[in-house]
Amino acid sequence: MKGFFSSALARGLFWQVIGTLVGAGLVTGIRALMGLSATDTFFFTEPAWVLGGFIGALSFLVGSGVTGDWIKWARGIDTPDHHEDHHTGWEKFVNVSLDHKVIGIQYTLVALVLISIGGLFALIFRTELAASELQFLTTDMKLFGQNGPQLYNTLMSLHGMVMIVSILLGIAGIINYVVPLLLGAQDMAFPRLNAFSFWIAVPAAVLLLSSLFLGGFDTGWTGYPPLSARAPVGMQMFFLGVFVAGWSSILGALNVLVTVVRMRAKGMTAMRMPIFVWASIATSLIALTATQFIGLAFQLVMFQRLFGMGFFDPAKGGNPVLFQHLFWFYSHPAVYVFILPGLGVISELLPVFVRKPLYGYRWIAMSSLGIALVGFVVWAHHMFTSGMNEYLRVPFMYSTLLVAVPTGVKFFSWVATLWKGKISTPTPMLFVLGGIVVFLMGGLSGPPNATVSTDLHLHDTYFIVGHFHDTIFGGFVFPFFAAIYYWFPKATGRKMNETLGKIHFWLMTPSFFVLTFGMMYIGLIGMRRRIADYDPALGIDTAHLILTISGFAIALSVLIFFYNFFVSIKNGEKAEGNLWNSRSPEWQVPSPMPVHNYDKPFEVVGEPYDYGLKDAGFVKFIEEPAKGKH
Amino acid sequence: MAHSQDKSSALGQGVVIFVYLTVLTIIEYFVAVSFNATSLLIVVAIIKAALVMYYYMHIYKLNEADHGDEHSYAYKTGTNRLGLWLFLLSDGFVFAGLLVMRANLLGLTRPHLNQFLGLAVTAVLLISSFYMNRGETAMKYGDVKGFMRNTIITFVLGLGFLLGVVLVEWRMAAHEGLVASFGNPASGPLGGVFYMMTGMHAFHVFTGLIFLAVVWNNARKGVYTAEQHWGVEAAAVYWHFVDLVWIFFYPALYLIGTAVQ
Amino acid sequence: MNFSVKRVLLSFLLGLVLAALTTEISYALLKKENREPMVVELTIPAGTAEMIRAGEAPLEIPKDMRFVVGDTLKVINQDNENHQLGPLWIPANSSASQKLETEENLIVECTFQAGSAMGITVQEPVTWRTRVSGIFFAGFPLGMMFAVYSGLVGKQKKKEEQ
Amino acid sequence: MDKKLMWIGGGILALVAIVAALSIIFAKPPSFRGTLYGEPFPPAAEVELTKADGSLFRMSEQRGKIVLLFFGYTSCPDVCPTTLAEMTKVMNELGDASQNVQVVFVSVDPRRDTPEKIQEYASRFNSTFLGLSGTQEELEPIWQGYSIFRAEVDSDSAMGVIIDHTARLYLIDPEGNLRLSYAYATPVEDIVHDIELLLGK
Repeated sequence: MKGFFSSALARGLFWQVIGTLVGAGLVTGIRALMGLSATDTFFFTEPAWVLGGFIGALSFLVGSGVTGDWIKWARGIDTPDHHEDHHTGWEKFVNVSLDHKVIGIQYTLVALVLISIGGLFALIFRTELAASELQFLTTDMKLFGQNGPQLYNTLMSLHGMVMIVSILLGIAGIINYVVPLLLGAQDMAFPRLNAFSFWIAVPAAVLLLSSLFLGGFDTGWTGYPPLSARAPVGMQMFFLGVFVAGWSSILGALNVLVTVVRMRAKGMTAMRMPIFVWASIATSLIALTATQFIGLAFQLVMFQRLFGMGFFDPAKGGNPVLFQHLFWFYSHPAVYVFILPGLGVISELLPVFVRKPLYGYRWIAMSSLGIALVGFVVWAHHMFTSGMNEYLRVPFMYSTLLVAVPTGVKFFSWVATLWKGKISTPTPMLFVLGGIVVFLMGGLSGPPNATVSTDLHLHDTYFIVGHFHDTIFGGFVFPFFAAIYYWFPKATGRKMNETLGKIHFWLMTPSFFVLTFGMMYIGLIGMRRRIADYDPALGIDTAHLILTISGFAIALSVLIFFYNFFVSIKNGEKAEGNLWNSRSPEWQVPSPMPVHNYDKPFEVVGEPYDYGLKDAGFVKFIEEPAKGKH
Repeated sequence: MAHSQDKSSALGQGVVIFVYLTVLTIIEYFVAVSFNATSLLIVVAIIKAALVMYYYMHIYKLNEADHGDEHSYAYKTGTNRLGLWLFLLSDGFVFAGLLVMRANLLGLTRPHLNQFLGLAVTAVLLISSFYMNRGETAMKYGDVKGFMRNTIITFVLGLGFLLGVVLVEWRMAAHEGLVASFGNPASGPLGGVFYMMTGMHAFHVFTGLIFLAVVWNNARKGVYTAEQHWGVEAAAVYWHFVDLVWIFFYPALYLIGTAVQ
Repeated sequence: MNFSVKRVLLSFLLGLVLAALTTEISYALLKKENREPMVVELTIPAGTAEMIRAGEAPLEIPKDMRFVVGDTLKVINQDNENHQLGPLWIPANSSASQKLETEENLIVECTFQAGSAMGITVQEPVTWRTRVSGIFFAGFPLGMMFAVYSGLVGKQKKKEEQ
Repeated sequence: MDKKLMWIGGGILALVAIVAALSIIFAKPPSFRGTLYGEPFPPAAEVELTKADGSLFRMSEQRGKIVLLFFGYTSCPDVCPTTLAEMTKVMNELGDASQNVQVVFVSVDPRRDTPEKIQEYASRFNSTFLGLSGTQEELEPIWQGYSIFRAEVDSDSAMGVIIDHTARLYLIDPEGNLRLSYAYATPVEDIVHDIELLLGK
């Protein structure tokens, strides 16, 4: 453990604490001078916590050394382009590395940590919901300055946002690891920015989770004012955590876009890029531009709480519906940011296990772009009941239903790819097929929420909860597991255990269907979202009990995955070659992947997915060591 | 548009563009004071933005074909330039969000501000943009001394703008009842919108000043040459971007709509 | 993928036209409720005051009225007594008009209605700006969809020609 | 100076000129914001009371000046002082145009408001303001003429009897006709806008 305490992560966390204390101390001192109250229920006052949290996040970054090179550049000192990682083994992942493969794994590890924390919150409040009446989150219970139902609200809200941040880190993990390999590049366009984007997510996660200990908040992950303008201090930490995490998403997207535009292999034209690269472009387009709006919406509520600027306070002439417009302008495209990489993984892996070309490659590529671009103009379908301009609800219904078209194109091409294929089902393929079916359930339960007349009844019921759990599991969780099982050998040179993988799949998928269909069922009966308790007369106690059991079953299957994941790193079955015999360039070199990816750059000579056609190679390595792509 | 002119005609072009921008700003000011034409103010702002983006920020360099050797400085500069412009696009969305907020909360009303001070700070920022262009053009032709002189002038004018807004403007606005917490509800969110928009812009001016200082210091140490001066171009384009934002914020806060107490 | 600007503009045009068709037709059908602001006239016939005092309800005056923000309510008082409708005060034999600026839904004091009260509802208007933004919100994504996919259809033909 | 820039400069000026012309043509004529009385304008009911200095005030003699008339009483807790304060703001906003605007404050409480007391109360806000009172018989027809509703409510507070009364503001044009009326708490800008529009004509 000695290596941990000298690692960048430890130094960063240490400096985050110092920075928070310094920032909070500064504000407390100034408040004392101005004769304002210096302390509050959670020792520091709210403004002190906000500035402290902000300076703490910045201190983490400087303390961890990830901004070291930039500071040198500002002082006019040039730095070598390639940092040789002088850490080995697990220490590599707790220190600053510029290698996109290490950063990809770091992203994935933090995503898995956050998905477990978010899942744990879900299990807690799922246990409470197992039966009507409050069992253990009762009103006279007290924890972190919150009673039972308040704690329920905080856990429910944090379950939402922690899972969302874990998804953003999860897709960043896959994209960062795989895209440079698919393009034939040595690394991302801006390696230091890539490391910065990862390391900024760690203090953001700390800030986000600290809201639980600072009085929590009860607004759900959306943080609507006027309720969010009156919630405890924890609300500010939630806003700050999401605000900082947003930077990671923006800068990561920028890096991906520049890498794809500037660093493709010779001969890789737009229509010969692997399909996952198209999905990464589409997702980055949204993340680069729309994320600012959630940052701005949260910043406005923070300033309303800190300085009394009444943006969303009707008494001061503000307009709460404006917050919803700003918030959803990001948050709906954000759900397309979550699923596009997952759908890209499905399209990438399907041909490998079906030994057949991907049907309609160009149509799938354009559909990713279609989903991303149309996704920008649909946000108001979250606000049909919010009193927005009634006439405009119908055009938003049209644009929302329109998004089903590119999604449909993807489905038809998957089915056509599967048609008459020689289908083999190792674990990655199981998760791909599982992802397709689950995403189909999500897709089918979407349109009833898009049409105004039905949405007025379904809004804020468990039907919506069932819908988006289907789309998020189908669009991210299943493909995320598929990607890990598929590229694990490329990263470690060892295979994850097949039987454990199959147990994980066959335990998770059925219980997941029970969970989401159960949610939709009780939603139609009248179960509302975000409530700690429900009316026994609804008669859905047994349904809730079944949901809780399936929730625990999913948790168990994920534990099995973790066991399989960590055990296989050291003593998984050796798998150094092209074990899925994929045509993709990264599998043409032995695993684990060398630090500088391709010693000899390759040239694209064929179509990426011509499986089954004899001697139609996709890539050919250029023998004479021409200038490597840097 | 011949980009490979000699130095004097490049500087001359900077002057012409500055004259166009000044004339348009004067038109903008008198139009708003005499009769209320929101659409005209928006058109003038867009024209000024297009001029700055094409001539001062030379956006056309984005698709200059430099697919030569991947390790060359030129290719890396091309990659950096694309990265910078994507960052400016994403930062632009923040300011677009602020304009949406202003439109939604204030509609056709605006805070009651001192028009003379508004025009003064706008002029200062425009002139600083002009000297930034001269500085960057000087560096493009290897005149490091010329670059450093012009950058100092840009820095001083930029600092003047920052102090003008934060110290003078905010204090005068506070006296005229535009306090951030606007005690009486009747005054509506004027204070919040005003302080948030000018505050976010002032923060970007502040980071622009730091950027200029760092680049000036590196130039002093001889880091940049006529062929390799990406840092200078980055600082210049970022500074013009900050001016570009003010080209939209100035009418939105000072000119469009009728002043409300 | 031939990224010709002409094809993209055509796609957006087609998208906006189709959206305009759908939204305008539905607007034409729903014209009664959501409409442009206009001048709404209300006449108080002579002798209404006596009728009210005698306890009868004047027939032509509606129990409650529905307006749109931006409407101008013009009350013409042909009675030879002053009348009042909420904030509006109309002296005898003259007319008064008031622009309704805010959305509201209230019961106001009314001297020329039985029970001396009248319901006034002012709802959001559907101005040409709302309709144009409706067309944009429906048409822009549709046009985007055509633009994204039309690139593929076109290329198919060129590919056969090679 | 290369020719292309000249063309661009010319193009910009042309575009600005066209948009300016269009916005002038389609500029919406300004409309009144208060309750507007239609043609033929109802003549303002006569107000005839003796002023604090003994001279006689007649509404019909105020030709050539805009009169802002409203009703209240000196011990009024909130409506009257707020309206008077707003009238002061109106006069400041109008600047030199305020010479041909006369604010008249008529009492609804003849028992306690003597002409001297109400005039002193009004001039505390602005020296040009006119406070008028009189006997019950003199005030009765004036209240009737402007449909002023008044009801005495005895509250136990120190102010003694509270009088609920209509808080409408009447605007009478220089020809003595009733042109506009405003509900209580109409924003000052609207009143100033209407007066400037009326004077501007």
